Amino acid sequence: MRCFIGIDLGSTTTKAVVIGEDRKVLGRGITNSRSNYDTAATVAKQEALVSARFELFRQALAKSGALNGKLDEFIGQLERDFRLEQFLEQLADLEATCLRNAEGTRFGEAAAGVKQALTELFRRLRDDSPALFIPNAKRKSDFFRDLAGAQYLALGEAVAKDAGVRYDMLLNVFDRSIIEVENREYGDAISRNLLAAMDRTLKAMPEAASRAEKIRAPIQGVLEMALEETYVVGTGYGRARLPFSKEHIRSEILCHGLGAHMMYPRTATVLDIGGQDTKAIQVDPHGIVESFQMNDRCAAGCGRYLGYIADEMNMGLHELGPLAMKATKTVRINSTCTVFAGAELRDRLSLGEKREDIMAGLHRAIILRAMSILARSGGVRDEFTFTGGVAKNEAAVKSLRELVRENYGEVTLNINPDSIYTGALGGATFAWRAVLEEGKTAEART
Amino acid sequence: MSTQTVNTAALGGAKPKAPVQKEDAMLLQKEMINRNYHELATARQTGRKVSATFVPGNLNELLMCFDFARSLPETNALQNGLRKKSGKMIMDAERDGHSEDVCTYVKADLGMMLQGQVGPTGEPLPTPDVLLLSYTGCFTFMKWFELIRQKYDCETVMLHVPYQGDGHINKNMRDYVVKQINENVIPTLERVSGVKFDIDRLRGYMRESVKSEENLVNVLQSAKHRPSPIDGYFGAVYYIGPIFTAFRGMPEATQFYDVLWQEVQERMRLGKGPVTPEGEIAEEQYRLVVEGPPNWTSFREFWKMFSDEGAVVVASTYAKVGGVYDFGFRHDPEHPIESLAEYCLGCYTNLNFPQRIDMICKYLDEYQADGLLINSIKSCNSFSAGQLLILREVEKRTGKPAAFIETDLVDPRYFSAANVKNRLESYFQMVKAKRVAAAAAH
Amino acid sequence: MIHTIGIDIGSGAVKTTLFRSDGSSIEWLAKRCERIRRRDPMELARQGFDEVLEEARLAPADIAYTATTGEGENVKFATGHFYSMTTHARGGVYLVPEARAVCDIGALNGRAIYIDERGKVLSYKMTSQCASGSGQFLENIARYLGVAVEEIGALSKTSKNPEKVSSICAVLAETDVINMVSRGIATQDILKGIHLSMASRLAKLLKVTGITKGMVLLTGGLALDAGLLAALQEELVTEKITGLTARNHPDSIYAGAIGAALWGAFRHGRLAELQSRVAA
Amino acid sequence: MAVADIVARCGNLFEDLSFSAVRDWKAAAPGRKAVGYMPIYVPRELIHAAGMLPVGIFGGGDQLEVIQGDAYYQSYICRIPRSTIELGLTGRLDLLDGMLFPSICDVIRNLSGMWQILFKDKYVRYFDVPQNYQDSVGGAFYVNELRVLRDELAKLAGRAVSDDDLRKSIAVYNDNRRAIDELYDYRAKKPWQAPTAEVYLVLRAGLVLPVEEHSKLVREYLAAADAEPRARRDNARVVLTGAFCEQPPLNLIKSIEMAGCYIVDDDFMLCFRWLLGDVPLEGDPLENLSKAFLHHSASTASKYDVHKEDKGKPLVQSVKHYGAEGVIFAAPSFCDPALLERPMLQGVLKKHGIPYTAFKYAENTGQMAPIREQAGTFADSIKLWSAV
Ligand SMILES: Nc1ncnc2c1ncn2[C@@H]1O[C@H](COP(=O)(O)OP(=O)(O)O)[C@@H](O)[C@H]1O
Ligand SMILES: Nc1ncnc2c1ncn2[C@@H]1O[C@H](COP(=O)(O)OP(=O)(O)O)[C@@H](O)[C@H]1O
Ligand code: SF4
Ligand code: SF4
Ligand code: SF4
Repeated sequence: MRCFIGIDLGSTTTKAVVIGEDRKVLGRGITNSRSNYDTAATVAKQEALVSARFELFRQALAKSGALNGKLDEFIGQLERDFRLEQFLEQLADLEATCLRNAEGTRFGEAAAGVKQALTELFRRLRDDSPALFIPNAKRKSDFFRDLAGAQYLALGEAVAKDAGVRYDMLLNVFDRSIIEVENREYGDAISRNLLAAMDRTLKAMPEAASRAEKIRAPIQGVLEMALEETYVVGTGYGRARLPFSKEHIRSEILCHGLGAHMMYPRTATVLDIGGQDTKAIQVDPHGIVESFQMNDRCAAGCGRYLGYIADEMNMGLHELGPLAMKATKTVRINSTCTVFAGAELRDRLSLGEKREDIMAGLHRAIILRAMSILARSGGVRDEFTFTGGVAKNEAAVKSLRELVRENYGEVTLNINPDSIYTGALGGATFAWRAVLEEGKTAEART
Repeated sequence: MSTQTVNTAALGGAKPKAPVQKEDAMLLQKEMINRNYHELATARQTGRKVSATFVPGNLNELLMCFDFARSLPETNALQNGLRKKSGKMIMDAERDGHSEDVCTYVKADLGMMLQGQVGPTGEPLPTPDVLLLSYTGCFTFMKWFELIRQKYDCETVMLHVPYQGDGHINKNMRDYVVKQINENVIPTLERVSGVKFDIDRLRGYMRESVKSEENLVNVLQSAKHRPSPIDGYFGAVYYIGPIFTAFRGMPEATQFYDVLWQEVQERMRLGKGPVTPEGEIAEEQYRLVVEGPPNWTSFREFWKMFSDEGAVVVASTYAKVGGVYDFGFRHDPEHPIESLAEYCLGCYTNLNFPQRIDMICKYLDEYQADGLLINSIKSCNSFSAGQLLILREVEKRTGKPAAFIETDLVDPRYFSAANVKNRLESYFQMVKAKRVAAAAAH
Repeated sequence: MIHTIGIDIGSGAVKTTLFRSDGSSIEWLAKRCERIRRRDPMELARQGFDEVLEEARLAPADIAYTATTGEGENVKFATGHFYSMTTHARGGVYLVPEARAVCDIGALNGRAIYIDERGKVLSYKMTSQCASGSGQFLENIARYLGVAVEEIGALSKTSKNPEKVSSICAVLAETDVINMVSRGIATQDILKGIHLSMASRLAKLLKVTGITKGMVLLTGGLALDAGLLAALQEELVTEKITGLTARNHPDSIYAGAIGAALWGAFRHGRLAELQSRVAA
Repeated sequence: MAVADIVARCGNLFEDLSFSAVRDWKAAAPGRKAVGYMPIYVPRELIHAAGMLPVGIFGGGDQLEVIQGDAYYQSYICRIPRSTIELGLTGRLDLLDGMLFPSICDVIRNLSGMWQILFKDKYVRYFDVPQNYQDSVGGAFYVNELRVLRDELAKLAGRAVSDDDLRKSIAVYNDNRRAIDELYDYRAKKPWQAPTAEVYLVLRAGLVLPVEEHSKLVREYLAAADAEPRARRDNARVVLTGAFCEQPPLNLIKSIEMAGCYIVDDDFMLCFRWLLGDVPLEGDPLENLSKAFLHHSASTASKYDVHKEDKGKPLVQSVKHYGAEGVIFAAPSFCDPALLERPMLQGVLKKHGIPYTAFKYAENTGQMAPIREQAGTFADSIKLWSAV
């Protein structure tokens, strides 16, 4: 089938959205932006296509009625199992890479010890992996780098101690290897891992196993269907580095405006807070951008700020919002310099402020910056749509809601759980328009 | 009047290094500037005294009456910026104790002095004998010359030009400036130069000035045509060079503007667009009004971001920094001192906010522009403080889209090409999308 | 004869030293350096205090003066506090008597301190409140590039074509670096580029203090980074600040803690003097 | 009243961003009007003589959340105009019937035009002062400007302002200047008895209180402060300069003192100390105000020094007069006047062998660690080495 794809190459994350001919979203994919933008774009697209297949599975299975009542559970399980398979695949690669990197003269006599420790460490990692993917598991992130990294750090210290090698050495090997692993694509493994995941799922859901054949048939059908990449549009911070011609590139402002319009057609104002930039966009009733403002050359108060804070507090990004929600008061934070965030935090802690109250202050500070940029672009109009990674953060949303009410009165605030994909959705829509409205065909990729 | 012939091979397809295109007038003005630098470099040998003053409110005709060789530190800084020498100078000044926060023109100038006073053309610049501090619409001017005086012990004479706070020039202001010129400026210049002031000489220079002023206005207003034969910002930078600096009142300037005006008329007749360093703009896609000075360190790159998209600037406020002539002001040989005062008081930077906004709205309308672009300069509080209000007001009053970018004059650290390009692209795509939507609606 | 302890609480590490001094001679008995790594610095200060005592086989009661520096204003068991440029200056001349300037590059701030032969601070300059080009930044980038902190220096020194980082903002500079990696710029060239921009910042700070000739000692956590030292030496040459030579010292990281301990001893003497005057 | 009470009252006035004191004053009698002014100097005597209350608007401090104000200013412009706009747009300045913008720098100058656009129904004036100090040139211009201002204010107040009205007001302000001089002299003599964080608040009260009341308050504070014995610390004595426009946060002043410095002179709120000494009461009051401005007014970065030798003279004098051991340059970030002036002043201090240090702040600076470190090192180096 014909697919229209938007890829949003952000500074922190790369997102892809696949839409079908009916302009409905088929799949979404996300990965962390890494040193190799090509890879990031490819991986995000693969993820989106995989998720599109899951969507098609769902449709096919729903039609076949093979799983009446259990469809959601089944798809959920299948997806988790698939993630686990992918994770294990990458973990094995990481292990091999680490072992390779531990060789040579770097560690001299300690090399053997390091390798031994690594083998043990990876054994434990593997054993702990399935727990990451059980239903309702609290994961700190969805990205391999973060997941494996967190576990590695958590287990590494003990393993190093037991093995009598320096923990620093293990860290060193990891830092070196993760980059290599991250920059590899695992496109070929997808079908294999899907089939393996299928086995796992059927095992996990014995009642479905009895109908295994009825389930497999539609899935197989979907798997055999080709997803044709009819037209791809790239956008985002790193778009200039995408291997696309100018025709296939759109400004992220336009994409965010259009994406928000697609999600909520009555959107008038869009706020996007990403990793390194904050954008305020005013759109007209057709999704056309009327004016926009971005933060200037200083990245203060953008999403990366939260990243630094999370690092400083040794927490996952997911956990910051919930912590801030526990606040009983809001500590006033004046500097939103991303790099000094840690210092500011320590400053406040040493003054005896509570962590959650400081967190509430930090979130408010970010939103205050955004409010200024919004004011600069022409204010908040009804309806107001909040997008970008930070929209996932409930404390940021709470501050935004308050400040918007204080300054602009009641307006409808739209936040989509998939708001991080807004730019990519806009891109995909542009791709769709290019083909179906402007009659363009994809250019050969160079 | 033809443009320089172009290496045609370089025009089509991939053009790695297209030769820079220039109009005759551009070459002419470059020659003039180089000649002035040479005059400055040899002033000591030729026994001439040297003056330094600022572009807004520069009393060139008056200085000529005393035979001064004339240096303009702002122009030196911008020339050094164009030649990519300013970055180092600014760093040197900062190392000498200047703050990162302040105007980089000042620092480029002081840095140049620290490096041994070598001017943009590689010839040495002499220490001025007198600093004529025309305090016109920029507070930094005052500190700038105080700094030079502190370091080089130059004689300084202050000409304080009051601000048009309520949008008018009144008698009290005019009298004050006239009095200062008569009682402070002229006596000091006489003393330093040893030349007696002769008002008829001043009148004579002013007669020349008027001729240039007429032609400059013609040239700048030619942008009202479609397609515009000139770029009223990037191109205008070359056009305003002579008149805003050491040449106003000289026959050379008169000749330059004659040549230029004829060249522009010819372009209009042929229906041609402006010449850019990369070649002629093939098709005028967007017509813009720009507020704020340009960036000099990446001037060509900056211009290219516009010309690549077919964006032509039809009017800019920057082309009026050295004098607002298009609303009728001319130097008046009949009332020479009064008209000097009037000139200083009427400089663009001396206008208040409502006046600036009116002017921009008028340009958007008269030049049939698609929108306003503000290039906000980190250095320049005089221009920049409050520009965001200009943006809003103009949008509100004209309904045309406005965009905002931030760069600096001569500090390469503050020109982030990717950032600027990102905004410009978004802006152009936005204007286009709006246009398409508007066309569809009809 | 008295014993004093100096504790330097930084944003990256806690350093502790123990000295014995009597009128004419000074003896360094023990030292500790602990990277904070998200632990409580006050806790680490206490731990450092206990450990140096243990190493020197002394009891808390044997210590005449415990001086803090850095962010240690609130350490409860300290006798007094000195500000970090005061202590780095003193520690600097202790380590290298001919030093006439100390460059301290910590995790967040850089400082250049112009001193005389007694360690008296003549003038100083700190980086501004914007955190670009800090030690932390280098550390982040190194982690990103998969290079251990200790390896940075050696790697950077092998660079032939350093790639300068243009952004002034540390956050945007990180993206710059990511872009460089994707453009295939070699790790050593990136590191060297960062070193050069840090060095140019340091050279600027030095110049602003007014020093024109003599020895510059690097102190603080990054002092041992040979790449940074080399970059600074290069920068001094290209900037024609030829009167200055830069070096480091194996114990550079302790400069603040050393200075604190020594000033503690000085202050102790002063206080005793005052005491005796009061008594008399 | 005890020191603590006076300071607490001043603290409340300082923190009150809705200017209730001004509101109360206006409400106390029908038809009362108030006119705001920004740093540094406007002739408040004229406002007073017209029966109106002059109100100093010196930014929003660190307690004001600036949202809309940022929409009007780029990040490289100081903070005071944005917080002032915020105060205006949030309606906090609605109680002012007019606003005066003195000639201090291009930022404030441009703000005057923005105010005309944003607050169309208000009296707004950019008040230019001469940079030429000859009576016949700058003076003639200035007297005319004063006359226009007087007439406009009279119109705003709805009553004529006679020369006698003006003389009375000049007398009242002469007294206020004397009270403030006493305060500065006292603090320089006993800085431990009158810490700058308190002195600052007492001064700030003068921005919103009627001048007569403020003079009284200052003297009350002096009496109360002297009555309460306080511990004297071994601090270095410094002159703080550069903070003439945007004000530092109170915490910054406290941090400097905590780090071991006594501030014995400063240029906070120069409006109170702009004219030096009494303005004569006999003769033409406008001429007198003009002469005081031209020949006996404070030195600051916004003023032109006619002679090279004049640069820094007053600063050196202040160091001598108040017995300071060093100078701290504390300037607002992105403040062109202060920062361009700084190297020149430093040159002068260097020539006189006076130690100095410098840092920047914003009215909402939150991080004091670098400030403490720099001020502390400065104090350390004065203290540890002065006796050796
Ligand atoms: N699950 C999450 N919870 C909270 N914040 C998140 C989450 N995921 C991402 N973020 C925030 O979003 C930012 C990235 O946003 P994104 O829109 O992807 O930026 P970009 O487009 O620049 O890559 C991160 O820096 C982080 O602060
Ligand atoms: N051997 C080393 N080589 C390079 N960098 C180092 C080394 N040891 C420590 N660092 C870096 O020095 C910084 C800490 O320096 P330090 O002077 O202790 O700073 P602070 O005083 O602010 O804590 C950290 O960023 C750390 O990464
Ligand atoms: S502030 Fe602006 S007008 Fe003034 S000197 Fe600098 S660039 Fe020129
Ligand atoms: S380091 Fe901080 S203050 Fe500096 S530019 Fe970056 S985010 Fe802004
Ligand atoms: S702080 Fe400085 S730059 Fe800002 S308004 Fe005041 S004088 Fe002008």
